[in-house]
Amino acid sequence: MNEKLKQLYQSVILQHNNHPVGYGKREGSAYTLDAYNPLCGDRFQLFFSLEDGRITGLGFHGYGCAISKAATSVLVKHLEGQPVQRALEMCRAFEAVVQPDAPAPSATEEDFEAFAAAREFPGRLKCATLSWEEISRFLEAQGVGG
Amino acid sequence: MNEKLKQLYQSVILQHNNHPVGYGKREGSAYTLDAYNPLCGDRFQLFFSLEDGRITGLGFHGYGCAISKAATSVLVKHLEGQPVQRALEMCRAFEAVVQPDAPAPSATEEDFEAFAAAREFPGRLKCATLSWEEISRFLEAQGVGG
Amino acid sequence: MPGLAPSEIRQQFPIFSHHPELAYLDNAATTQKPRAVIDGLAAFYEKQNANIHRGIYSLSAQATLQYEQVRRKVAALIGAPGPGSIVYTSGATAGINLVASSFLLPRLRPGDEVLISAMEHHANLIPWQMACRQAGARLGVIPMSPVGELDMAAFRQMLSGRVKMLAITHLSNTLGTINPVEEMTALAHRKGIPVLVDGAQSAAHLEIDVAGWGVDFFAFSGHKLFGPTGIGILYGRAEHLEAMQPVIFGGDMVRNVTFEETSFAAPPQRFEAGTTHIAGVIGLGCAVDFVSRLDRPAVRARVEALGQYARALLAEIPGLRFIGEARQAGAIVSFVLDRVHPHDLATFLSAEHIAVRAGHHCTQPIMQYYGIPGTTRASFTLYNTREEAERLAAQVREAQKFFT
Amino acid sequence: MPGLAPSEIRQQFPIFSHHPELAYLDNAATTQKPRAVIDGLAAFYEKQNANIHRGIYSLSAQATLQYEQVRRKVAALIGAPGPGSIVYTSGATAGINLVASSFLLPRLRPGDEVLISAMEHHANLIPWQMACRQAGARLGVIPMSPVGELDMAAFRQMLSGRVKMLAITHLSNTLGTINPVEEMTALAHRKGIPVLVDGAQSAAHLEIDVAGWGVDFFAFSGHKLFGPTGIGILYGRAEHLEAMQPVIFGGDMVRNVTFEETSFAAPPQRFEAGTTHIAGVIGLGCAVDFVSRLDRPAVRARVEALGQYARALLAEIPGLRFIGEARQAGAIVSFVLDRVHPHDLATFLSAEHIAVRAGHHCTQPIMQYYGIPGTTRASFTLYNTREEAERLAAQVREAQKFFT
Ligand SMILES: Cc1ncc(COP(=O)(O)O)c(C=O)c1O
Ligand SMILES: Cc1ncc(COP(=O)(O)O)c(C=O)c1O
Repeated sequence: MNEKLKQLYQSVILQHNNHPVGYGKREGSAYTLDAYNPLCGDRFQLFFSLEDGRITGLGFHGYGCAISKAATSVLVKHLEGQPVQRALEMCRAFEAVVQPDAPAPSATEEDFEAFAAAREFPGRLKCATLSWEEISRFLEAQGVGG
Repeated sequence: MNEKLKQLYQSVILQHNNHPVGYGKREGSAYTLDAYNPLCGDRFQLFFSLEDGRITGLGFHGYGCAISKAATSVLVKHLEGQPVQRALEMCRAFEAVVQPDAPAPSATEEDFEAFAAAREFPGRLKCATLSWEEISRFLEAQGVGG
Repeated sequence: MPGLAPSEIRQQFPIFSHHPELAYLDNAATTQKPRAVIDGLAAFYEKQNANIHRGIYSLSAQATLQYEQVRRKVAALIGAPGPGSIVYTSGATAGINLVASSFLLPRLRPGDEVLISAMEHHANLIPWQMACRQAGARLGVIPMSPVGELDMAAFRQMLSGRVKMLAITHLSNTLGTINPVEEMTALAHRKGIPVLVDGAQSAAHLEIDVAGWGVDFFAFSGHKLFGPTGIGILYGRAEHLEAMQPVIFGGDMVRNVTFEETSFAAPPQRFEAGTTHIAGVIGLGCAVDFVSRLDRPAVRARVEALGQYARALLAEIPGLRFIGEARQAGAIVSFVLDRVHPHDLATFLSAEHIAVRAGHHCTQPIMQYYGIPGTTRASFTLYNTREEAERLAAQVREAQKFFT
Repeated sequence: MPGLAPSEIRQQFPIFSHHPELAYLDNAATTQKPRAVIDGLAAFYEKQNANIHRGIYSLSAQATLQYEQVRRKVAALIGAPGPGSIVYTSGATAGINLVASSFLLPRLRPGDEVLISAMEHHANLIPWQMACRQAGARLGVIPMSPVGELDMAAFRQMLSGRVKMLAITHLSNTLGTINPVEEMTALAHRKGIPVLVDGAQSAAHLEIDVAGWGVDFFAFSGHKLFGPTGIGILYGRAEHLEAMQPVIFGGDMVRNVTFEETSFAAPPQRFEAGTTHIAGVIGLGCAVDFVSRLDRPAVRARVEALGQYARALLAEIPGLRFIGEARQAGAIVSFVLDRVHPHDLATFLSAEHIAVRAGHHCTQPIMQYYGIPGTTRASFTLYNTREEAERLAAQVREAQKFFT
């Protein structure tokens, strides 16, 4: 197996995949988002509430590849407890790391950097961004509403 | 203008085009066939009757290019007075002259030979065969019926 | 300005090395292909060929990126807001049909009206006629004057509350007329009428600005824009595409499928069922690159001047009558010649290596209007020369001598 | 026997010179193109490019002849009675949609039934589902066994008088199953039920004899038969095509057009509105020539043996489970691997220059049946080798080590 791929997977992804943050079904969340990629069948549910404009009780459940699962785990780790505005910024920061068109990321969360390797595998981009796009859509709508 | 084309037009076609045989509308014909090529707008009506199994009173009217008009004029000249079976044979002989797939024509009517040049201009094939195909369809149906 | 001189442009088209004598004046039917398009297609098949969207391996991922990139190029070319409003079709015909059956038909009621013009190509006529028939609606036809210009006064009057669609050609393939689509769109929009512009002839030659004009739909074909056959574009405003249901069903346009029901993907994928013409998209991208590198207004000016030059030469031939003499016109010259049938003339010209088209040009109603069965049509584009226009005129004279 | 050895065949595909390491095992998605097809396309664009049918000048006349000649070649390949029953489409998906909306829908009544099978590609499922929905008819699904074979006893029972259509895949793109279409056609015909066979996967690999089997329709795509993208074939029995109304309207498919009404041309032109994918047809002709020159039964035997070999190697990997193990099967091998997601596996294999596909393969109902989100699929064809099968198996083992 070549180095790029090793890099992509090993640093962070297999870790998060095997030990995901906040994994499990949750009852009583105010919001449940369905992050679904019909092209590959991967599907995660994101559970959370909003309290005083902050994301709380964030967790996820579902099925997906190592990349999508790890990306969702990283999402949970980084967005839990964040105010909506800050969370949106992090969504954009994550996106900037994985989008091949985007300028090379300046310093961001170390967890994010691992996904920079996804740039080399455009077929997997969607895996990395699946849950992030879903929650970012939600957060944007919040911004507009409030 | 090149020689092939000269050959195609001059020997017989321009003659017949300028002095068509049996040209004019006819009243009281038993049959009127509509030979129409929607791709180019050319349209001839063929008028005739059948008497004792022979084509009689054959004539035509309409609008078309020099080739289609000449081919129709040649049709009138050669099929008038012919029994159905013989007329069908002549339709096939004519077709054999103009079809590029067909074996090179053996001796046939001299008038037909002129249209052999149409083989070089497949775009014009339909012009040569327009009226011939129409009447041959009619004659075949006669054969089946009787 | 790179490659503006016709000789420079001409060198980029291999067909003219293979047929050095060829005066190709049938560009309204299809254009020739520059080396960059032919090589781009071959390179795709040789080096990158793979199916898209669902592929993870590198070839497929690369093909997908390139394929989606072409939407951006096309959007830039026609002034569309973004790639999401660019639907790949098999050609202008398919695009217009999609709008007629998926956008218009569901909102068309008995007594409604659809407006087209007297100079429409069958592709921008029959789909509307069929939709009207199915819905019990009426097809209104904006009349034109004998020189082939739309009657704008009549048009204004026809814009009633009943009209549910205006579909109009930008550049007539038979008459050469350029219609004031921006103005017509503004007038139609005042009454809330959506507008489709048939850009089959204009996309290669005129500046297109779909967002600036505010048109609702714009359809064209790659093969008339120096691109491959089998590929076309339908631009549609995002809210329309969003509201439209697909009419062709298959892979890659769905979200969820069970035996009981199916939910569809978002536009533009929703309208791109099955394996699309991937190589055609790549080739179209090369064609868009090719035209985008040119100084388009300068090319347009030169080509239209060439059309005028051809008209001036032909006008001197006795017994020759132009069909279509609009003041605003592209380089499409249709004419009839006394006592010489268009097909005989075209055969004669072909023997002299001049390719023109003869017939009704898929505009039978125009023929009916002028009471003629067909015309001979010479259509010019960026690789054509004044010398070709001169050869055309000279050989039309020869043909006249020969046949009469 | 010309070119039967894989190495000889492989040399004819330029992609492998550009990517010498590439093990291309995604042939069910699309096949690579032989030199003859790529060159044939380029030669058309470089030397012969012109629009067809309405053209009198030599280029156009030649293009028209060649274009029509390809119908004969295709007819010969699939055992069709003649060129008149060969309709050019943009692909298998378009062909199936045409039959569903133009042949079936007008004769479908509330309470009627359409039969498909449990293993259909979305392209041979959604069009029928939509037709049923529109007509108030029912979609019946012939069940399959866990190994992926159709339940023929159930099928016989489902053939009631209510069934108005049977649409069945010849070779499953996910399971590899080859269905007994000849037998199924005979059974359906006894009840007067018309049959469409989806030949997307089989046209390249199995002997096709549409007239011998008596099927009513047969649809496939050029791009899976070593030909260009954007072109496909719908074979239809003459009397059916005769009775069908077109669904796409435009130039070249009409007889007479006025603003009031339109009459249509005879089949197959009736279904080929507008400028078709002329170059695609020419390229498809080259592809048909390519496969026709091979000893097809021998190639089939070799390719199927290769599929069996791959299965045998993969079967030794612990935790690997095949999806689809029919006794009659083509060289399509789908599987799942415990604790390794198909996408991760495909990415891993891609890094090793092995191209396989991962996902639902446009057969979501098959995934639902097996309760899996997707499979990894390796599909083999005439240029694949035993060495590639070995590399596949070895790297699947490596991936398993890496991920678990
Ligand atoms: C069994 C089957 N049917 C239909 C199709 C659709 O073919 P296309 O996408 O070329 O229209 C495919 C290919 O994906 C297939 O495998
Ligand atoms: C004005 C116009 N509209 C529509 C079309 C249809 O284009 P296509 O045949 O490429 O679908 C044409 C081309 O023939 C045209 O000239």
